[in-house]
Amino acid sequence: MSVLDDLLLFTALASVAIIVLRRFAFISKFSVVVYVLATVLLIKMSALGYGGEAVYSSFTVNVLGQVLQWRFDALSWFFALITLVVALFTALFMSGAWGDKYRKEHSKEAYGLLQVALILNVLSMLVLLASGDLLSLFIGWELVSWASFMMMALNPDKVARKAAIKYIVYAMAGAMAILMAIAMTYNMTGSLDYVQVMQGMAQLNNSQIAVLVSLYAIGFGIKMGVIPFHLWQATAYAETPGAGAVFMGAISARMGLYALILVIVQIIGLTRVAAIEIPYTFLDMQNALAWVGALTTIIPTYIALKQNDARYLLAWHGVGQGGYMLLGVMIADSIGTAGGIMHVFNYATYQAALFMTVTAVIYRTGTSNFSKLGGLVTQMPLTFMVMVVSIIGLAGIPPMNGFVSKWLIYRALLLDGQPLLFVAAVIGTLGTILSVYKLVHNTFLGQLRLEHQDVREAPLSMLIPMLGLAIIIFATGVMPGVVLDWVAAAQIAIGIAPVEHNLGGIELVQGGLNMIWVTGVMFYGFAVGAIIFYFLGGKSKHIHQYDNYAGGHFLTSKVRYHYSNHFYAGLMHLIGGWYRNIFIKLEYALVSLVSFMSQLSENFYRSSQPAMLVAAIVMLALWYIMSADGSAPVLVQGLQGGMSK
Amino acid sequence: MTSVTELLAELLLMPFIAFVVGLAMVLMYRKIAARLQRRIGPPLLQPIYDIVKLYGKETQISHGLIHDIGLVMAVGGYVAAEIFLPVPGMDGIADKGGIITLSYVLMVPSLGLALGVGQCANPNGSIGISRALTAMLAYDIPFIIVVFGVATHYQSTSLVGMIEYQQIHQWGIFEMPLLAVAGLFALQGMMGKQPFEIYVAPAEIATGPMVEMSGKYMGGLFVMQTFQLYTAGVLYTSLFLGGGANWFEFLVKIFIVVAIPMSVALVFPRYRTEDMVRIMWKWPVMVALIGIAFVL
Amino acid sequence: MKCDEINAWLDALLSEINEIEVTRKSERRVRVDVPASSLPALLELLKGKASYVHLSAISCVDWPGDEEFELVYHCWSYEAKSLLSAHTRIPRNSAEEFAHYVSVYDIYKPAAFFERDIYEMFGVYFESSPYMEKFILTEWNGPPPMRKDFDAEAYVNDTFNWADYHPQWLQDIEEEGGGIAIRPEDIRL
Amino acid sequence: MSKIGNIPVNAQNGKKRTNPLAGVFDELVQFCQSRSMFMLHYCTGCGAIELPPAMTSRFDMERLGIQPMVTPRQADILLITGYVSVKTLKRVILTYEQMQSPKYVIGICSCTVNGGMYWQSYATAKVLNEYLPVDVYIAGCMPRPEAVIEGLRRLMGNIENGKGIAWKDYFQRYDHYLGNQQHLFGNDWQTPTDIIGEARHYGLETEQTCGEHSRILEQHQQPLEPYKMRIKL
Repeated sequence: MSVLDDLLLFTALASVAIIVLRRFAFISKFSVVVYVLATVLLIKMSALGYGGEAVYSSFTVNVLGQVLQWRFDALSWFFALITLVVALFTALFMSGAWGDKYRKEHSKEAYGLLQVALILNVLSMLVLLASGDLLSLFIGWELVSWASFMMMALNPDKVARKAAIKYIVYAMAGAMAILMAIAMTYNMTGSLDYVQVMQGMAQLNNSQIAVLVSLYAIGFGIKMGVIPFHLWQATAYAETPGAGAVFMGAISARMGLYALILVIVQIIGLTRVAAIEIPYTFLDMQNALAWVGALTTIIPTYIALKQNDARYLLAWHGVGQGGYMLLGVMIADSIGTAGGIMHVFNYATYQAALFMTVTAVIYRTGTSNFSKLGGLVTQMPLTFMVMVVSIIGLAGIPPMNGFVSKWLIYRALLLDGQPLLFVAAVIGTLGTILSVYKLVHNTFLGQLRLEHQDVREAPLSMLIPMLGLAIIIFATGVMPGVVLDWVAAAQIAIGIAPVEHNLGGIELVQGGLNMIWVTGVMFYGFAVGAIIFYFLGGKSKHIHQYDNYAGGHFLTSKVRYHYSNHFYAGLMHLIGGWYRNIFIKLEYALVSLVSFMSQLSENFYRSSQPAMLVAAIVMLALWYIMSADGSAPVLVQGLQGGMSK
Repeated sequence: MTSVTELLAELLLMPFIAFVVGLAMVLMYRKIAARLQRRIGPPLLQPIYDIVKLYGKETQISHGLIHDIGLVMAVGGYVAAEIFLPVPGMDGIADKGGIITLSYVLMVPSLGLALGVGQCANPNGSIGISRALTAMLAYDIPFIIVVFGVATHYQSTSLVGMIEYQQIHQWGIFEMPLLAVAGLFALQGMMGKQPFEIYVAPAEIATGPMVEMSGKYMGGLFVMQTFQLYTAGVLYTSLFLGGGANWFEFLVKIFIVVAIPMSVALVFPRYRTEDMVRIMWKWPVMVALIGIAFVL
Repeated sequence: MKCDEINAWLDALLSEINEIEVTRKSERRVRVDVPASSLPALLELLKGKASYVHLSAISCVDWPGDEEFELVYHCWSYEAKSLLSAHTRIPRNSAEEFAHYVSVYDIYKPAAFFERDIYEMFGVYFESSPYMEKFILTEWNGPPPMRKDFDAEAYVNDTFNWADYHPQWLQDIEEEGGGIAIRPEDIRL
Repeated sequence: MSKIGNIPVNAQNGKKRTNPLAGVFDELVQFCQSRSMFMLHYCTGCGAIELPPAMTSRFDMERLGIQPMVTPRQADILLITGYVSVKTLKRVILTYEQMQSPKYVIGICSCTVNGGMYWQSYATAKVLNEYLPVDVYIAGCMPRPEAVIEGLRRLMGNIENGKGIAWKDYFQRYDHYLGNQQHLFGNDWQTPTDIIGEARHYGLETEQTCGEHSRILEQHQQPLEPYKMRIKL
């Protein structure tokens, strides 16, 4: 019984226990204990994080000649670590005052279901991460899709339900694409196991690889929410009930990235992907995927800029940062991939912290709408501090960890000589900085409203996970080496040269990065600034918010002297016209096309003798399959090759 | 790696030099402004008088702790940024973090100031900050393209490496003239002077972010302005004019580099926010992209 | 219609109405004295028929002697290029707080502003005028100041005190040799 | 200027100065305060038309280190130019209280000195000194820029030899000023700035700061304590 078995079995048993005990009050404490134990089990496998051998689970199933087995290697250990840590913090967050309020507002049953959804999500993610071959990968993939659908569908109101339905439609389409790709791989390489598939890939010609890569990319891209398929993610994650959004926002979309790295980078190999030329464009497949990542960085971030609700702004950022990771991974050299993978960890920490602060604000003021908030910094100072730490991370500004992974990606783009991709990434970062300040300003700064004067700080049970995450963000920012060790091990697992690093950062002959020095100098600068400020200047007096310059006007609470709606008016004058939500129109067009086709076939089917019609179709299908050298039009020339083997 | 004591000396000396040279630059700016308007202009030590008077104020108002911390972050961020800038004789820790780190450390002061002004709870300040961040978005894109071109040309992102490269070969400005021009344009935006001064528009939003700053807060912003001018000058010099072999040549270069945008600034009126973004995304970006085409 | 035709037509028309008397002071100035009750009708006629579309001002004259306010409506016609001032007398009733008169806001929209001004300065309340509240003298709660019976100097004497003629700072300046070159009492013409 | 001479100045000297820098370099700070004054861009009356010529190329105020600043927070000199109507006086007092001391008031035009040609108008304040401590008067029915600059140089001289302390008078005799203001504006007059709190905070409070007028103020004063950054779970 290897450690992996214990982990998977323990999580399965725990989920059964939680399903059974979901109505009891102690369920929240119980779930916290479950996640702590799961993390302990994972840490027992921590040798993987430092270059250890893959841990195989003893449980195998052979199905029509194929052996399904489950194993953990460095990459899946890295993702599993993030999943379990985020799940632990979410459980901590849900166990305290937030949970009681959720029980009072909704019902004990709803709270229980939320806990169940969380444990099922964690279980399905572990199964996906532990997958040893393509079939178990698909099983895990399906489990994850359905588990996150369950989490989203818990929110009773209409918008959430519609978003959940839209998600599951996208997910099913993605799953079909992946199933198609797996079937074709099996056809071409004769086996499903990663190792044989890898060897089998060598004989395939470029067009077959092109079909495979595009199908896998579409399947995994839908889950990651890359640019053509990004419409479902923001509403779905924003509308999941508070604590659920914390977990979903942080890690659930990254499963797509895991599978993408596993299949495209490890099995097919980026060199093969780069060899495929896309006709009529000077791009190759790898550049095309990198551009998809770059576009996903820009467009959702600027949509986030226009949002008027904190949860939606954060959810759109989730989509944007996903683009960063894809961009990082798609740069073939070691620094870029390290940047992409490390960004998963960094992003999970500050996105979870941000969602927690927004949920804390909702818990205290009842709304996350920017036009109803303002000036909460004096009422909720600790929540404000956590939000500032995480927005510095999200914007990628030095002392925090977000900066390290962005630096890696920029450095890789610089070395790789991709000017336009570099500029696209920078436009994305600047858009993040702008929308992140809008988030902090509209909720915490500016004039305090009359009705929020007696709002109190978030309860302790919510503060502890928030402060914990803030400390993690700062610690991994100052000493990125800790995370870089795991990332290097993961790179070895997927067959890419690991990035050479030390505790402070990266050594490079053409200019490296040492975060300990950078942070040290920054805090030296802050110390000098504080000395200048506190010792050279005289005493200053704190004054009331109505004692303000208003051009000679006497400020009272009757006049709301606060600027928050239409925050970047100047910028919006210029780029306002560019938001023509073309993707939403594209989606409507697709939806109407499908409904039109189904209508067509429906009344075609209802026309005369339906039975005769069905028989004819079945006969045609049989004939088509039987004919060995079927002259029927083949979907693609690649499939033809496979059939003839 | 320079010895620890030498590093400590640099930690103290570099910001101080930056402050003194910055004061001279502020004086130059006001003198140029006066001369252009056919006036005599302020006496020689006027910037120092202003700063000492502001710090000598008896009463100051503050809107809360974040207002204070915001200002400390603003001045401290620039002090930290000075240490990344190599000057003749002192390299600070320019090789620990390259030009990308520097351009991100330069964002720390504007973020700190933004948080501080946010707590001033004055809409003039918030409008000023939203315009300042839009301006940053505007001038940062051509600046980053220039940085990309320069980094690929010198094959290194650390300023020290770039300066050595330029000492051996010619100056950057001769090898990448187009990038130099685009860099100057971006510098104009970065210095926040007249044509792109939308976020400190005294007539419309009562000096934007500085609306609630009195006494030592205003003094802190004056100090920050000196650092801003100094950083812009030194950055451009080390990218395109080959840093300084000795102090005199270095100072001459910085003052010329800073004088050009200043004199351009004083003859232009203020652009609206969207016009600024449009201009910054159109001309310097075009020039820089063509410049990169040559570099690649 | 050319401008003198309008004038001729208007004079003919007004001369038929008996209780008003028209004095044409010049080719471009007409004065009409009309009783208070029929003023709005006259204004409607002027605006509708006689092209006097612009009400440039309403002024008020205080006659405390015969207990009346005189309201003057200055209307201007672009075609006739002439100014018609309609004078009427309304009772002053200084016993109560306000004199009353009807508003002409529905005929001339700018009247609202002029009526508001007169309401503040003279205390004439115009019925159904849209904004009958203070906007110039918001800090003033004394009697309407433009009335002749309001003695400003007396009010000033009891609310403000005066600066002394030769204050300390003037003496300092004089010691330093500055100040007035020639003292008023030594000016000999 | 008005009756500052007879105020007990000893209220201040025993205590530690509020500003460590000022304590150590007293002369330097005073010199710099006189050499760099920020003038508030607030035209209260007709006299303000004389200021642009004083700033531009012919008379160039910047030679004296004087810059126009936009908000009262950054300004040191408040120029009361021209007649001060009762309505404007309310805004002038609000602006004066928003300015940070050491601050100076210069009354330009004779209307601020003794009411000028509006001496018998019911709407204008006659003696500016009752409502604000004024440092320098510049007489003239719109004094020429040379006179304005002469006044400013006189103010610089006062500051340099330590006579520019009229602003303390506002804190030390706040009740006197508050009484005059309430007499003019009515008893419900209040400004958002908490002067008495400020006087206590900077140790400028004397027994004349609070009196019967400030008691009237306390009755209807809105709560003015700033929101403290507190962590109440």
